[in-house]
Amino acid sequence: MTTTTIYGLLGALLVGVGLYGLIVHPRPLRKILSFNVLGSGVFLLFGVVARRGAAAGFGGDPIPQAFVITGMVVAFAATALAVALLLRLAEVGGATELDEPPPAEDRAA
Amino acid sequence: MALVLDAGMALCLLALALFALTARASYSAVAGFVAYGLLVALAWVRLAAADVALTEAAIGSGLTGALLLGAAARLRASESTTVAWPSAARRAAAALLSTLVALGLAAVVLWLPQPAPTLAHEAAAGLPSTGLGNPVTGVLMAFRGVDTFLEKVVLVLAMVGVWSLAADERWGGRPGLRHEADPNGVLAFFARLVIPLGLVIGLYVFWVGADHPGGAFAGGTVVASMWLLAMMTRLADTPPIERRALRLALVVGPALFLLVGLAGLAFGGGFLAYPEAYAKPIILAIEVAMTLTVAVTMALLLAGPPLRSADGQ
Amino acid sequence: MTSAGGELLVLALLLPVAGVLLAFLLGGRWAARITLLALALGLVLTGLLGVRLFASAAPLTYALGGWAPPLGILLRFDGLSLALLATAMVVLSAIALYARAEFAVPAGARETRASFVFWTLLLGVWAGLTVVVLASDLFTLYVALELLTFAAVPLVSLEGRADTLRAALRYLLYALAGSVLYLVGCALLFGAYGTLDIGLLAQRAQADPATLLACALMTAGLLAKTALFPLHIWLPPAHAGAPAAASALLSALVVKGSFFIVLRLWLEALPAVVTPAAAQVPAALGAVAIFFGSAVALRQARLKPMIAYSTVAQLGYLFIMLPLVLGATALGQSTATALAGGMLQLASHATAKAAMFMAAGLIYAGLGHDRVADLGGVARSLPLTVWAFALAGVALIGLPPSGGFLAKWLLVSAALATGQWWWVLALAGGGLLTAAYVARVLMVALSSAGPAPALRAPVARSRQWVVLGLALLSTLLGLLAWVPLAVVPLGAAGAR
Amino acid sequence: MTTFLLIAALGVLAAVALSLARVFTGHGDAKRLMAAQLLGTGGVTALLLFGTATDAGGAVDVALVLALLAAFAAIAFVKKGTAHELPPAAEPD
Amino acid sequence: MRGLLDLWTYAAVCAGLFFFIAGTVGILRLPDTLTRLHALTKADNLGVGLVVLGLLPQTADALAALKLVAIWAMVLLSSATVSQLIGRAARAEEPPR
Repeated sequence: MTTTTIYGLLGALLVGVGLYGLIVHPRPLRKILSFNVLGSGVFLLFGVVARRGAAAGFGGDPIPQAFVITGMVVAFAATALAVALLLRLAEVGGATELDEPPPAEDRAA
Repeated sequence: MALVLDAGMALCLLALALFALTARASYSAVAGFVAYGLLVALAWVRLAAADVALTEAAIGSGLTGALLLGAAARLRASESTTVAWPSAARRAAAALLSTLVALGLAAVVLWLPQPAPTLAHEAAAGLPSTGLGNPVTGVLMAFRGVDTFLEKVVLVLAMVGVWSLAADERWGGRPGLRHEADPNGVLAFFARLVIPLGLVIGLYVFWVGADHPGGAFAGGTVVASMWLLAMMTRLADTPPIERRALRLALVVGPALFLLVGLAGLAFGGGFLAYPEAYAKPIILAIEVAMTLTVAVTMALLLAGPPLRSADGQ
Repeated sequence: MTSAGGELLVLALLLPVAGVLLAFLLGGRWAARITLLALALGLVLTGLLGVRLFASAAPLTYALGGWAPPLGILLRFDGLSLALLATAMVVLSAIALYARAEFAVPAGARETRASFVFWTLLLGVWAGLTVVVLASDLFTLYVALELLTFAAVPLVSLEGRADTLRAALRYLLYALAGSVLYLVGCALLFGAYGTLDIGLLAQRAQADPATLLACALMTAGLLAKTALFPLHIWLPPAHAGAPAAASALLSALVVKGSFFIVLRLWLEALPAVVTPAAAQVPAALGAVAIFFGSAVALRQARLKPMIAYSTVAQLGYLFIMLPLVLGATALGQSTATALAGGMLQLASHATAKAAMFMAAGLIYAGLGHDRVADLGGVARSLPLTVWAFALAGVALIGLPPSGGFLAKWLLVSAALATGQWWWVLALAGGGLLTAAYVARVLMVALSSAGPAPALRAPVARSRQWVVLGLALLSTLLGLLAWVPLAVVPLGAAGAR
Repeated sequence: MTTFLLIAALGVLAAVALSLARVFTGHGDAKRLMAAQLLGTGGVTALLLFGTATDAGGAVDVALVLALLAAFAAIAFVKKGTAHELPPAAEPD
Repeated sequence: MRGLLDLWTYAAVCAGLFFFIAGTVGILRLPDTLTRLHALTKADNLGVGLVVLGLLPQTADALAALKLVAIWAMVLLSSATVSQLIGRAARAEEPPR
């Protein structure tokens, strides 16, 4: 058992938890939340990969660490866009649940 | 003993993630997620990735937390008490799939090759020619600079996307609702003390990023949160999105990156190749522009689409 | 690492990005002007790239910043890149000409929401696709995927109605899940091989559990973004609810970006890992998509949802290319036929589908609705538009001399040559169903019973000609048979 | 020294986790605010302790940013992203 | 000298830890929000403060020491503000008995 093992297992489990929430939770806000949990699990896996590659006097391989920083910024932008969409939907249409069949057939009437 | 700490933190993180997933009220779930983000930042320190820890502390627990808290509060009223969960069969299928993925990942991570492949030696060899001391900054600004450049373009598109959700007649106006706050109240007092301190910290984080953990992302995000604090306490208002200076601030980071790259192409060194003698000043100049762009973009992504006309009504 | 002419790759990358930044900065009427100017330059640049590629008969490469992989990133331009980039440039240009009137800033206004958003995001889609064709690093390709996602999602909800907002949100969540799954795969591959460069991975990758899991997760993520059955449910409402020009962009090009990354991953990064047998899975899903999508398209009451379901079906054809290429490699045959067939199908569908969505948009603009049952006699009101629709339909069905015909011909030959006759059934059966839903529309539109419907608003002739031109191109694509066969093998899979 | 600091970090985290469990099961804004505040300070303290113990580079900088952003998150809790300040009653002076 | 400084660290960190634990016990055992708030602020102000004081001798240079003090200042400031707000929220939620 080492630090990387523990966080590697944690990352894998968080991916599972996040994926389940993203698929199953009926509320969009909670799906967004699950996406963030899923994302942080993936980032931790990158962190474990980086940590295992510690060499040349660096505490970790800097390339995967840079991947994570890029990914975090993108994940924040994605969260912001999703939240903005959700709030606008709540403002315009009331119901925010996504799983009812889309009424695409009749809207042009 | 360190391992006990790691295991304890991992358990707390898992518990918080499950709480964020299962809590009945969205607002509580988000509160759990803020706590989660804070602990993840600690985990990054344990993984010897201080640059990532700084970014996570600033983005993960700070900005994402504030964003989701705001959303949860606004949706609280419209959130129906009961929601239709998928059928038990679908839930079971999803659970099976998620479990398989998690177990597969866990197994694979445990059996990754030993010794682990790494680019740390290559990065260490390339770092001197960039004049930088922090390898992560070297990767972000030099070795894989194009990723960073394109990711800034992603932020520009995200900004367009958030603004696209405005009502037509509000286009060009100020993002977000006007905050109410007593200029003499305790919050404003707090903000007046903290904002200057925070700005200094943000600039410090950016500045040390050349040689120590830090950099444009974390520094810019800290500055963004201070600007947001000023907005929330009504010491500042969001600028109208039609303002040219604002648009310039939102693109100056990638634009400078592009211009420097083109100059390199024109003068023989090649795209994004910095002449060794000037590498550090050039990279720092790009990083200054980048910090500004990150700060303004992050804050305005959180502020949302324009809801008021340019004169603030 | 940098080849002669590599600078062109940098210019091709920077052009759309500079367009995004400038259009965002200046906004207003400048957004459209910048887009059109950049597209003109881009067409020239694509031509130059093609000429250089033919002249060198080997991929063009450029090591960014002088840093070679694994530390740095290599831009690489081969025959597959040219096929997608050329298609994208033509379709983007046609869409821009079509959309010029619809997304103009009206007199008296300085800037409008729809205009600003549409033009910057069109440039964003272009930027994303350019990175997709140029990048030879899996993480750079991840950034390219995000460029496409962030450009595409707001286009869906451009009109701001509740149903389009819901479609956009669902699309975003699917796309994000897809990106994250792709990213997990990147983490595993980097952990196993210490690089994400496609060329180096091709040398190092072995069929061990980590690589297989990575490949499975990445493929699943990309399939969600490409809307392959059964991960397609986000596509019809999203593509049907957007304005016609945006629908064309989404259906013709955006989904092709993630498909292209599947090709890079399967055929170039991990050829030692994936087998022809594994490729039967996505191809089988593709075959189901062909029948399912076409059958549902046949039952749609409205034109745009019908075209959107047709996209679900047509995307299925693309995946049949995977087992054919891998099968040819396994048998030691040339992969050129299958590759050319697949890429031609991609180009053919892109042009035909863009033309069809834009034709539907003109019909909607003229009649104020797009209910198939009420289209009676519209051919007399909008003859050019209905012609364009019919020609695009010919290409989708795969009748000669269309690109669709040649594409299916090549795919059928490849299927027979590799002994995978069962894919011929899917290819042929899909054509029949496509013919059914195209004919259903045309029969109503061409009917001579009753008076020709009055137009609610005049439809500009220039816009109709643009659509007709694009439809004509897709119909005549089959006459250019030598182009895909010559272009695609240049530096493509196997030639590394 | 190292072990001692690590135990101390563990102690702080355990204490915070215990009170978090209590706070999260309750209702009301006051409790959530307490949770946010407690976690912020506890997290920062634990980070300082184990950062010093393991000599992790940059740990103090992370703690600095965390302390700043924890304050920011606490204000976000109060404002809840809405335009209104909590409680709705006017500020006492 | 070193030994004395280490002794100071042990003592101060232990004291800080004591206040954290006391704060937790307070939050777990005390009856209402305002009294729990009392316990919480002890953890904030004294707990963090003592740990910071204890760690000061272990820092490498003056800048690091300055940062430690800045952290404490920040925690004090936000704790003072937030406990004000908590108090007000509590008053709105549970009227004084």
